Amino acid sequence: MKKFINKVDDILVESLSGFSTAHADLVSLHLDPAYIERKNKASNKVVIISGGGSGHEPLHAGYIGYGMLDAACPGHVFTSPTPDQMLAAAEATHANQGVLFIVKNYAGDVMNFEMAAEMLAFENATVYTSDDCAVVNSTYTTGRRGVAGTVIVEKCVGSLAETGANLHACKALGDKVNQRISSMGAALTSCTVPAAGRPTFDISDTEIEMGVGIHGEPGRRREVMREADAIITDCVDAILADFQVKNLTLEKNNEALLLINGFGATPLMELYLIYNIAAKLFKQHGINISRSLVGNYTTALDMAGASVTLCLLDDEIKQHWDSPVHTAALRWGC
Amino acid sequence: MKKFINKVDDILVESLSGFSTAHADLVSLHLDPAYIERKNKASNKVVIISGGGSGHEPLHAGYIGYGMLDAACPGHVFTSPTPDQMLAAAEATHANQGVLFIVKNYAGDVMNFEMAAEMLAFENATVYTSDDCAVVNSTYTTGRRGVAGTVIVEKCVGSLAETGANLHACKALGDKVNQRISSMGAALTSCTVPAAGRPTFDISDTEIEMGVGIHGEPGRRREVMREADAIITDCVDAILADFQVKNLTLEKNNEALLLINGFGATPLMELYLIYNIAAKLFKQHGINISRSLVGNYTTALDMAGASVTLCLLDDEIKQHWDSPVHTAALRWGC
Amino acid sequence: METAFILYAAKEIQQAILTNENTLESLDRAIGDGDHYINMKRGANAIIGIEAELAQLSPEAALNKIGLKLLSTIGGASGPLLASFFISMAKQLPNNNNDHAHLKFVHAFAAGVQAIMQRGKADLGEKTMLDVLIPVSNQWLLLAQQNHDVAFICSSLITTAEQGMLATKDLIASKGRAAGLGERAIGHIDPGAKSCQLMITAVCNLILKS
Amino acid sequence: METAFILYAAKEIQQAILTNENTLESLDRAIGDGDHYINMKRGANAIIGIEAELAQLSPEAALNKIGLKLLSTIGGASGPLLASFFISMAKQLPNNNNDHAHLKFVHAFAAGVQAIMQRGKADLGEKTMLDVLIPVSNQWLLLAQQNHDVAFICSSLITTAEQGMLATKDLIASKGRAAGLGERAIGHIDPGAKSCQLMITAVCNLILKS
Ligand SMILES: Nc1ncnc2c1ncn2[C@@H]1O[C@H](COP(=O)(O)OP(=O)(O)O)[C@@H](O)[C@H]1O
Ligand SMILES: Nc1ncnc2c1ncn2[C@@H]1O[C@H](COP(=O)(O)OP(=O)(O)O)[C@@H](O)[C@H]1O
Ligand SMILES: [Mg+2]
Ligand SMILES: [Mg+2]
Ligand SMILES: [Mg+2]
Ligand SMILES: [Mg+2]
Repeated sequence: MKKFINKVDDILVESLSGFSTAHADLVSLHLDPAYIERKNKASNKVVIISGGGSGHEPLHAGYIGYGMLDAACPGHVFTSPTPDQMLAAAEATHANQGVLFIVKNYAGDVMNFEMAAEMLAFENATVYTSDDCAVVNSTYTTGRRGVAGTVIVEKCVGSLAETGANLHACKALGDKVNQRISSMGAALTSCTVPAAGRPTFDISDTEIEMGVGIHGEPGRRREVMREADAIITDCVDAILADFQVKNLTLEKNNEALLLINGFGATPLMELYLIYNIAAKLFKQHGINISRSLVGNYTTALDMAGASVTLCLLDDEIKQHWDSPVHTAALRWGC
Repeated sequence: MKKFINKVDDILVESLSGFSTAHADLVSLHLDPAYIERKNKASNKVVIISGGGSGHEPLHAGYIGYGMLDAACPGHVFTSPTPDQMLAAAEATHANQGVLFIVKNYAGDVMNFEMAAEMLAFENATVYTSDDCAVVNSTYTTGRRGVAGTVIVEKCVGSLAETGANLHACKALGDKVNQRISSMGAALTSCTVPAAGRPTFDISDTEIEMGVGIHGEPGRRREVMREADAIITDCVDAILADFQVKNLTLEKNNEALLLINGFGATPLMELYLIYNIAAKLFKQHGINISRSLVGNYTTALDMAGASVTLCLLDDEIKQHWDSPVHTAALRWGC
Repeated sequence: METAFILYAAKEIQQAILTNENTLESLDRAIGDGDHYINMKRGANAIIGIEAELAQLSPEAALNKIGLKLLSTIGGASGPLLASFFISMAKQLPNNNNDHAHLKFVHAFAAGVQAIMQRGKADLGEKTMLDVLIPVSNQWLLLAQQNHDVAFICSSLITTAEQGMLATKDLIASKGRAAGLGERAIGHIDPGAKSCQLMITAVCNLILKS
Repeated sequence: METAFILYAAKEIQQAILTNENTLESLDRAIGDGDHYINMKRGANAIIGIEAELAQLSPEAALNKIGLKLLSTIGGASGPLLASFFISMAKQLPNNNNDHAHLKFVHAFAAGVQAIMQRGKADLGEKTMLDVLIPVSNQWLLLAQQNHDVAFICSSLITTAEQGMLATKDLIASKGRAAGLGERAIGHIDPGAKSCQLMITAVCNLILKS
């Protein structure tokens, strides 16, 4: 394992320190318990807090700022944060309108945020993101995983909160947006958790993992490496099938947002090539890709791979996607 | 080699198509010869054109837009573009005030842009970027290489051109900014050029290449892998020494821009950890880091590694760095 | 049960975790995200780190403190589950005053397991730590009610824990990270079941030795 | 020199490049960026691709067209250099009408090499393609002026090219991408020198065969 690190135990604090110094205009860092807090926040709004295991940067701290998150709670690498972090973040940022947690749907994250929510003294609600259609919902599963679509949920809910909307409305929008997103990804290589020091999974030079999770969890199946057209066609088909299962009919001229997300080690050149394929395929299905995002937005450390995310838009979602946002990793309109 | 590609020969066109579709509001793509052109450009301004081998995305096409470039000419992967591309781009974008080429100082880029400049019918000038201090200027070298600092030059010159400044002024600012930048990088792994199909260089699990170029060219020396503190200290020392050689005294309270650039496969988490180290070291030398940029801005395909870039600011440079910019990869203020 | 015993047990548990790094890590790499060993180690070390403080407390206060410490230290899925276990155990311990000491402890253990079931919304057969904890809890209550001696109970629970742990191998997971795997989870022991078996065995052996 | 000969030569050059993929790629991987083979292949294939068109042209028009095609096809450092070579050669060819055909061609070649020197601001001993081209150009002029027969000249130039190519091995580079390497470039043959040697050898062998 070769990484730019000093001691494995210090990675998180050193990286967070770098982040908060580089973006001192936007955020400030607190330790013991660790959370990153937005600067210049409104005094009267629903506070939006997210968090999760580290290693998915820029998720979540990179999305703190005007129009998106008010705080983020970073856990150890790929390990959900602990409730004391959420409590401290909520108490520090609370602005008289309650707290909305945005939580990726993993047992660990769910339970830690749940315990925080139970202990929290003021009004709160939670949106669980579960856009990963690699995990088929069945009698066997507690539920799908939250992956890159989380960024879209955070953007839209953050935008609504900025307008002064109440907790109930923010929660409702978050649930709605989440419901309208499907994602499917593929890994070409494993990631290496620094504390483990070796790749999370073994994969040969001729294999890919279809439907991999953003922690390197195994996905739908191990496959022989194929050309990009074939891999991305499978991702798009999985997403289209998922929309059917969800009873969300993708009708002609439906507008959609297409997000191509890199897992950390895949060059932008390949991500745009993937975008080219996915956009064409969706268009062939009559879907009007009117918003796009291509880049490393929800990563898995140093994993090579990418995911395709489609979000079915409506006027409300479009408005909140387009509205000004000023964070370290997403910025427009201001 | 596992990459998201179809046929090796089609990568460039497919990726550029994806890029121009995803950013159709900002750019349009032309093929044979290939160049990407800005939409909504002023009718009367110095046109800023850059270009170079592909594989460094988002450089250069990602910097086309208001406040930065008017066109970019993408060569094959790691191969400079050909003069016909520059001529076509210049003719398409020319806006009555001449053309400024921004060219990274490599023999191939220099000669191809030079031939284009000689053939061009209207007024033009060229800024060569040469911020890489890994290559020590000596009797042996034709000159230093242009690396991540190129982004800073493009941003500042693009900003000035937007104000209606003339060609001479734009060229002068570009030269000045370039002179005030030094960069130094290290590679942990090689990159793999798709057409070659195998890593450009061999490097063991315990080695790094200090001063590597953004094409995987060998750097100053092959070294044993060390902790991040030690590697980054060497980078910072090389930059400080370079400023001395350039007779640019870094005085107390000098403001500077610190750019930590990832080569493509290094996670953001590590880049911020590097930022943390570099910022502390520069501060110890009395330098006031007042502007920061951390991310993959000048990549080398799928190489793991990063570079440290310091740009000594003055009021003029600061103003042009801060001014609004709206491109695919860099956006603020609008 | 005395606080001193809790501290001895904590040390044994720490040892059991640390000496099984490879096993725990491999299991979570196979059907999870590879961090279960790191999580458990972080938790165990944190408890040993507050040993002196714990030593001053009553058994129930110590157990509660352990729960809270684990809650703010481990994270992941195992953190809130193990924390709930100790916090509920601490809450239960002062009750059942009619029972003799051993039975009180059995009931407290059962309350802890109940808390895990509630927090994780899981039951037997879902390929989790509960596949060790539920059988052990049931078996312990049974043997204690039958007034078996402690040595017999400990040996028996070691076997129960091992059987529960091994049984997870053939299961499809319906809770936790492995739930996404479907059939692919078959053939792998659940990491949380393994760590629970290790901890139970460590404590039972401690009792057997003393 | 007839256009038909230029086309034969182009075919031989293409073969020489394609059969030396490993050599050219390895050399540029060692002290450059690994694309020299790809660049040369792209150039050679492009010329063969316009064969029919070239066949209609006069020798100088064909050489000029080859130069322009290489200019818009190869890119990198070798593109403008080789393009300059052919464009200048084409420009020179109609001159020196007093010379016999062979000498005219020698002068045209020399003009091509001069153009490379100007474009690349380089000279002998800088570890570039010029370490093959300059000695070959000089030697050729000398032998032609001494009226040696074509077979002798070709054999001799093959040797000169090989020596020039091998000589780059011990040099430090002061031009091109390898210039950043300092001492580390020593021990490696320059890729551009190698491809020029291959091309010269291919053309000389073609003449020797016919
Ligand atoms: N809902 C649940 N109920 C009971 N145990 C669970 C549940 N979810 C996960 N677990 C246990 O947690 C273990 C994983 O713990 P750990 O690796 O530390 O956390 P994470 O899965 O968040 O990485 C699993 O092996 C399983 O035994
Ligand atoms: N200034 C120069 N003058 C002459 N030849 C040069 C010069 N710079 C580079 N070369 C030649 O070009 C070769 C490299 O070509 P190539 O790999 O195709 O381009 P690039 O270096 O741009 O990748 C070198 O091996 C060298 O022979
Ligand atoms: Mg985990
Ligand atoms: Mg090249
Ligand atoms: Mg785990
Ligand atoms: Mg090359």
